[in-house]
Amino acid sequence: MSKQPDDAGKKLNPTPLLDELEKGPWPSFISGYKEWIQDSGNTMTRGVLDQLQYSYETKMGYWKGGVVGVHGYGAGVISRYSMIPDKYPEAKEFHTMRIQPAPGLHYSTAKLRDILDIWEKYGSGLLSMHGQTGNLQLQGIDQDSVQECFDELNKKGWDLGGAGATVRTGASCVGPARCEMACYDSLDAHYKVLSYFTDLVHRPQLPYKAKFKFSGCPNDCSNSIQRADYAVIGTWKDEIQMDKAEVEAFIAAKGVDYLVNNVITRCPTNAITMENGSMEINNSDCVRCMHCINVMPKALSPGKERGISLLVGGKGHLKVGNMLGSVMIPFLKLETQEDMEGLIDIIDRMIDWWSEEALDHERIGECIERVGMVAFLEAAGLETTIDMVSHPRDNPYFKADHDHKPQIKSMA
Amino acid sequence: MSKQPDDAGKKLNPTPLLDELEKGPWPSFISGYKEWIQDSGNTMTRGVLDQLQYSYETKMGYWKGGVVGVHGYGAGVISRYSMIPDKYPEAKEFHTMRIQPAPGLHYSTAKLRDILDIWEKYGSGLLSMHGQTGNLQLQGIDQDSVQECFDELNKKGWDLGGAGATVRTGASCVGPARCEMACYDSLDAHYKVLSYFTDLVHRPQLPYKAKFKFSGCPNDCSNSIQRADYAVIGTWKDEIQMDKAEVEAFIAAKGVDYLVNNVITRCPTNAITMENGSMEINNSDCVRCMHCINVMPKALSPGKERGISLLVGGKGHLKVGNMLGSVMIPFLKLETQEDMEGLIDIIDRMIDWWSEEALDHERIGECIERVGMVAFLEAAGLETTIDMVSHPRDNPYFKADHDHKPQIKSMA
Amino acid sequence: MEKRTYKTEESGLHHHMEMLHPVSQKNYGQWSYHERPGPGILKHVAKSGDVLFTVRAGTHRQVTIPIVRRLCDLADKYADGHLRWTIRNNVEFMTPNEANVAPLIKELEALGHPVGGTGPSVSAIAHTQGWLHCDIPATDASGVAKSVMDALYDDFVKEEMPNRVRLATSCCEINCGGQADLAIVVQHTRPPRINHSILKDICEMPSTVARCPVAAIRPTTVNGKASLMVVEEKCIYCGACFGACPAMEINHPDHSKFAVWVGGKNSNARSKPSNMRLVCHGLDNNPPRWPEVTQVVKNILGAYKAGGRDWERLGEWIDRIGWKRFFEETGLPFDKYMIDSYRHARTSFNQSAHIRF
Amino acid sequence: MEKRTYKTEESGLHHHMEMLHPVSQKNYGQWSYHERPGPGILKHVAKSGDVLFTVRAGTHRQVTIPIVRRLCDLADKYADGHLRWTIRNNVEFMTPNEANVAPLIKELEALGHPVGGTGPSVSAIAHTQGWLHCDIPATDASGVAKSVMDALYDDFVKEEMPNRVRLATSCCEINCGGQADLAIVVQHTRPPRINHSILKDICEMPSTVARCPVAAIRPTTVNGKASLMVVEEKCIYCGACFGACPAMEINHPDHSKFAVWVGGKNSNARSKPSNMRLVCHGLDNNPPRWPEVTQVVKNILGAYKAGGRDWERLGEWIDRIGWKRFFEETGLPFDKYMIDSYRHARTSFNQSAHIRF
Ligand code: SRM
Ligand code: SRM
Ligand code: SRM
Ligand code: SRM
Ligand code: SF4
Ligand code: SF4
Ligand code: SF4
Ligand code: SF4
Ligand code: SF4
Ligand code: SF4
Ligand code: SF4
Ligand code: SF4
Repeated sequence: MSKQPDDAGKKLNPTPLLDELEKGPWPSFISGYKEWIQDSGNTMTRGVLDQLQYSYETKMGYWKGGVVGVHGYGAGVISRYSMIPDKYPEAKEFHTMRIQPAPGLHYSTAKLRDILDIWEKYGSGLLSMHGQTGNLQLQGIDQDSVQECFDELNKKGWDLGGAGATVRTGASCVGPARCEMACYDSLDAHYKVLSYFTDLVHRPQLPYKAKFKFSGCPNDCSNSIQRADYAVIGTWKDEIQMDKAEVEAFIAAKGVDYLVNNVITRCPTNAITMENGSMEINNSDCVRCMHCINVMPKALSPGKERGISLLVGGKGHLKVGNMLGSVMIPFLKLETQEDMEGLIDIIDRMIDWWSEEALDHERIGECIERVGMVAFLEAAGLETTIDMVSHPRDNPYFKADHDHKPQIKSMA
Repeated sequence: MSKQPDDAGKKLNPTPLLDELEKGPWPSFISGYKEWIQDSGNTMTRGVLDQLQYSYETKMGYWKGGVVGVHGYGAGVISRYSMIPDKYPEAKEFHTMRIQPAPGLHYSTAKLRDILDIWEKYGSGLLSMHGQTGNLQLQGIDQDSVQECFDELNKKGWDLGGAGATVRTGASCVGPARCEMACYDSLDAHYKVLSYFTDLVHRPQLPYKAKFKFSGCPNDCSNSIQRADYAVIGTWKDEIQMDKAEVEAFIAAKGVDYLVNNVITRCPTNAITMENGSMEINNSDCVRCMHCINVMPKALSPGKERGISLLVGGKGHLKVGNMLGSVMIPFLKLETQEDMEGLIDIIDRMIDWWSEEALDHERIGECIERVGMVAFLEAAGLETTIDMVSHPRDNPYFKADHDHKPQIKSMA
Repeated sequence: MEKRTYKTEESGLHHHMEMLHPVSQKNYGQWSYHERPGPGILKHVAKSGDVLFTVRAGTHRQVTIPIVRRLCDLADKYADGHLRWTIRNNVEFMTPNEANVAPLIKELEALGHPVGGTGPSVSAIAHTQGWLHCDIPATDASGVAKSVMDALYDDFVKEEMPNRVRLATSCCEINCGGQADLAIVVQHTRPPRINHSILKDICEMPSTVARCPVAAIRPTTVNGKASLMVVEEKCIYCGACFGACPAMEINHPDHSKFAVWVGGKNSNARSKPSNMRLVCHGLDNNPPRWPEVTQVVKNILGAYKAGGRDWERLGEWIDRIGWKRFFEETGLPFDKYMIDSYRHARTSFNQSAHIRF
Repeated sequence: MEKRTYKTEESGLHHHMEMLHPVSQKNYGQWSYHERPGPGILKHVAKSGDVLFTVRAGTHRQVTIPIVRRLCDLADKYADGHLRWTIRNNVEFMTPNEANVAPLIKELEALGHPVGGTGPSVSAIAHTQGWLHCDIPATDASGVAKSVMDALYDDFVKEEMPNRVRLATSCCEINCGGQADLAIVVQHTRPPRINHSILKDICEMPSTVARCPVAAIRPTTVNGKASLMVVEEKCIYCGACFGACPAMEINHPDHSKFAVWVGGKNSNARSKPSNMRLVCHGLDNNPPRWPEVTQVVKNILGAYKAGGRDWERLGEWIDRIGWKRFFEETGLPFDKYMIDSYRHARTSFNQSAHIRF
């Protein structure tokens, strides 16, 4: 335990550069830390603050990794040892425990206070709410306290998230909890998929990390397309629901110029035309981009036949440049338990294929590109459809089976 | 000379498969050939027709290349020898002379009849008007007649075009000869550039072929962007000229729905907005696509400050897949002799760089991609501007000079 | 040949001015607007007030001396001794005299030249050499072009398409016919057979190896002599090696098929220019009339004609309705080979939730 | 530690239902529409007629126990004991009771939490670990985020941008902050110094070689031992090798600079999602307030605010006005390094005559 019972820990050392960050209207993490040190006398926090001041002076980071964990798990704690422990002995260890929150980052105060109370007992008192992947990060604990702290958290129903070559903690938008755009139960899907993969979250067994994010609709408020290997995005198959009276009310209020300049001309596929001064949506041309619905939420809403698209392969810079997820399942209903199991089955096959094929440190998106989309889809048992590409090939560098013969329908 | 003076040459051999191509309303080249054989008794044509019938039967081509040329030139004749001369001795040679037409494929009947008369004397009597690159192709002459035929043509002012690793015959749209969209004198530019490169047209000295095409405006009626290493396309810098009265007349005639659905929504950059039921063009957003001008040619025309864009690197499939030309000079006035010399100068530097850098059989577009656009532009003495790309890089895989320091303007 | 005395005048190309119709010369670069009075007819109005009518007609491209002479005769009679060809092998006659238009059209039609190809019509097919002249052809482009145009005759002489339609046909993958709204390109479907007996004498082996886009050619030894071999698994039958070395015999009587590509666009109108994309392959190479190919062309253009909006080029129509509906409405089967697997494959993936159902 | 007796319940994540506000539970998936009564306030109306107000406030993300406890207190007082965080580290309180909104806002503001971040505003910066915790950082993301947000405070608490604006900042090229409308990413600017003394003990050399995106790492021998070397001409300082092997010391007090990227977009609204693009680099890494970075951010957002149309995201605004005007209006210099030279460079060339002047 890093907390000191006596008042000596409450004294702040000078941090002139950091103090500059107490100025200005936006909440200052430095002020927060200082308040906490003065409040609690947590010396680990003071040591970290001092080392941070030194980083600001020298423009260098001073943490290195190591191996810290809890019994039975291979992941979930990011270990940090100071490279200059002699200078800042109070900060010699500063490990982070990644805690998986509930889908949608919803909390009851009761459950959240459980965490705070336990963290006060064992940790630095610092938290990051939340990490970019979606973990509640308890930042700053020493090796000796990790297990006990975890056990107590675990008794209250909290568990560690992923790190390293694991399935990572998921993320999801607020979804059906509040949002009228949600096309499927994104929170439930998040809960079920991540629960299913719990073993892979805790024990590194994959070629590299694998992330899941769940957005209720194509507005993608969980940033799934860029930040998740598996992006589950709500969509619909039938027609946009239109309340004609609300459409006319919108035009009456905003004017025809506004309708043209902000709705009709903004549709990416010219699916909206002007007819007799009003709008008409040609739903077969609509790509479910959400724009018209976003502008006119009272008049328009997603259709009734709803489900998800699965986009695979989103990821950051390393090492082929940023990748956005690509459609691998255009549409899947996600209403029954069976539907859900179907989705999990497919993802399981994808992960299996990837585990077989991937090079070291190769995300599934890179692997698909290198090996070929068709091989990937075949392994996943998925049909190759044109929805998976924005257009067919534009070069002749392929070969078909020798007996390939297209069946052309006569369209008289 | 392949023409037979007696009537034996006028007899047709049976060509049952080819005869099928005499049916139907579209002009039949087979009928044309047969008429000519019967008319002229040209036995080379008969032999070619017979060999073609055999190709239709066996689904094989039977021509192979060789080396045939005229004195002092290394290019301009495509030589063809039959692979089955014993079977079709009349077709044992069937070389093509590529003749450069005037820019825009304009002819006076007098000049064209000169060619026909000479061709009747020496050749098969077959012509291809025109080859895809833009040559008038005189198809079918034997090796022994080539020089004399050429000399006679040359006396009438006609010259051979390019073939092999040369600058090729150019192509241009009808341009200022008839078209109101022409933003520069595309015929003159075609004439001057190709005249300047005459030596490179006739004597293979390049890594591979180099094609020029000239379009008077971005409608690109000469297909320059895909089919030319150097695409010279007319454009303008200032505002689209608008005749307000004609705009209103258009709306009155066609209706507002038509205006919205066919003009406003079709502008690729939303540069046209609806204002009080009419259209407004925000010229700084306009990308000179031509669409609105095409739809309303009485009401709208290109601006007054006119010139060209030079796009480099268009080409066919081999071996990296189709490439479209890319902007390398966003804008250049092409009004004076000096402007023209400036353009030729730049192209000269581009060709020099390419001749240095290119691998065997590598077009300039491929070479630029492989070596890098910036190196190319530096060699050509051109400034690198953002117009040359559709967006800046989206990956961090670059390195700047160590002392790179951006000069940011304060925009208070 | 006797000893040559003539010294070549390296004259390059003729200047255009002498070739232009006098009204073109006079109003050169001073045009105001144009109209289309009817299919095959353009009316250009100059700033000077001068008017120039153009009549456009289809030709065989592969023509003969008498055919061209007859066109010259018409030009002398109706167009002041001038005529031009378009980039798509159509012939054009210009006259300031409106009264010339109707009789000219009549005579052209009598000679078998269809008048049309203007505005939203299907213009003539850009085609290539084929069995008639080239050394790599797997088919006869002129024959295919003739067969297809017979079927599209009506679409040439009328202006009933959503926008102009450009077709091309090429007799090998090299695709001298270029990009088009719809391109018909034959493909070889087996690796080249190597003629080892001639290879050693005619082959510049390193260039041949370098020519292969997929690195399928390897040096090997045949009968103790340096030679080349093709790795069959890699080879995609493009025929490029044949261009470098005639011993790489790619031509074969049985192993060739047609592919159809759509959505090539050179103009900058609205959308940026775009490359054409593969939508059908494995069609029989079936002379003399290639009915399978014509069928596919008709399916595609029929659907486009029915569903395209004014000013939408073929590829833009697809951009609006989506590829799935394109395949449905044209009756063509989508298959996995159409998914790009070459250099820029990733950039063709649908990296969005934009989907049409 | 004493011998452990507790057996871990591998419980995974908590179920969400127990965490949801009761009105959310009741109307789960049954919402009708929403309005924005004011900055930081959402009003969602359920099909049942129930209404749920949401108040959104900024936080420090790097928080402490008392800070979170105070937020819990407010949730107990005004939001029936529930609260949530957004994906951008804002905190949200929900209540069916409109009367709670104003006092809640007042208390939040008193605690220093700005209320805003909804609709067309600048929301909080997604940021990363920095010197506070990571092992590869070239800067302190929290400090940069704080400094920039101070300057954008007004744009957070008002809804005056053309559309929502998402920012991110990352403390190395790995970019854990992700794509954003505007991303501030620090870059190392020298190759890693190889610590040969530790390399031999800790380095899995083949994986380290494989990790380099530009193949700049080569095996070599140092003092008779197998080691690695970096080809300086090739290395682009990405730091990826350090992740594989801590002996590739990329961190350096002097050699790091900031780059700014714009136009990342995840939503599918209108345009397809897009990657962000480099628009400025070589900015000083200047703690504790990084004024150079803030200046650039203000220039960009100022121009966007002035020129963007309703609903245009930052990248879409640029798509309309063009990159040239973007550079002009933001006062940033375009330079040749911004021209892509990596895998898909060709696809970024302007392969059209579409140009704005
Ligand atoms: C903590 C966190 C940043 C934060 O302050 O929020 C973070 C921190 C690290 N990331 Fe990250 N990444 C974090 C979210 C992300 C995200 C965003 C996301 O998940 O939505 C990305 C981009 C999306 C993606 O996955 O590609 C991200 C892309 C990376 C990468 C590059 C992966 C790639 O393929 O491009 C690495 C490098 C690696 O894995 O080798 C990396 C590696 C790291 C390491 C493990 C670096 C290391 O090897 O030491 C960092 C540990 C820092 C530490 O001391 O805790 N981190 N990282 C985020 C995780 C918190 C959480 O679990 O909630
Ligand atoms: C609360 C939150 C979801 C969550 O689970 O946490 C959320 C909530 C809503 N989003 Fe979002 N979005 C949230 C993050 C996002 C993100 C991701 C992000 O911020 O990192 C995106 C993608 C951004 C991108 O493209 O990179 C996002 C893109 C949208 C869009 C599409 C905007 C566009 O035109 O591109 C809409 C539609 C709209 O604006 O009407 C939207 C709309 C909405 C609506 C109006 C949906 C609804 O009907 O309730 C919600 C109120 C938003 C508001 O602020 O006015 N939300 N939204 C997130 C708030 C983040 C924050 O604190 O600022
Ligand atoms: C005759 C012509 C087709 C026609 O019937 O119109 C033609 C015919 C040949 N082309 Fe072509 N190309 C012809 C226009 C084109 C075009 C279109 C254009 O120029 O606008 C292209 C596409 C644009 C381009 O240049 O990329 C074209 C792309 C090729 C290529 C592929 C080049 C590439 O980099 O992808 C080759 C292969 C080669 O050069 O090795 C090629 C090679 C050939 C060869 C020389 C094949 C050979 O090595 O024997 C053909 C000679 C045929 C013959 O017997 O005459 N031809 N070729 C066209 C030239 C006539 C003329 O001069 O007017
Ligand atoms: C005569 C010709 C130029 C020449 O030098 O030969 C020509 C002439 C005209 N073109 Fe063209 N274009 C000609 C080939 C082209 C080509 C290239 C081609 O056909 O191979 C293109 C590019 C096609 C492509 O994108 O791949 C072309 C794309 C256009 C466009 C843009 C159409 C679009 O919306 O994408 C226009 C604008 C329009 O339609 O108003 C245009 C407009 C015109 C206008 C209206 C220009 C004018 O004001 O005079 C001319 C009358 C066209 C008509 O047929 O109604 N012309 N035009 C060519 C006739 C070819 C033929 O016989 O069919
Ligand atoms: S992604 Fe869609 S469903 Fe989810 S919060 Fe955003 S708008 Fe609502
Ligand atoms: S959702 Fe998007 S694509 Fe569909 S009609 Fe509305 S704006 Fe158009
Ligand atoms: S390219 Fe432009 S100038 Fe040339 S003919 Fe076509 S429309 Fe006229
Ligand atoms: S020329 Fe094209 S880009 Fe310019 S305003 Fe007209 S339609 Fe828009
Ligand atoms: S397409 Fe092929 S076969 Fe046809 S002319 Fe061109 S090179 Fe010859
Ligand atoms: S046919 Fe093409 S792919 Fe096959 S070996 Fe020859 S060049 Fe290579
Ligand atoms: S961006 Fe780099 S330095 Fe910052 S947390 Fe991620 S890996 Fe660490
Ligand atoms: S810093 Fe990046 S580019 Fe340089 S050697 Fe390491 S991995 Fe390679």
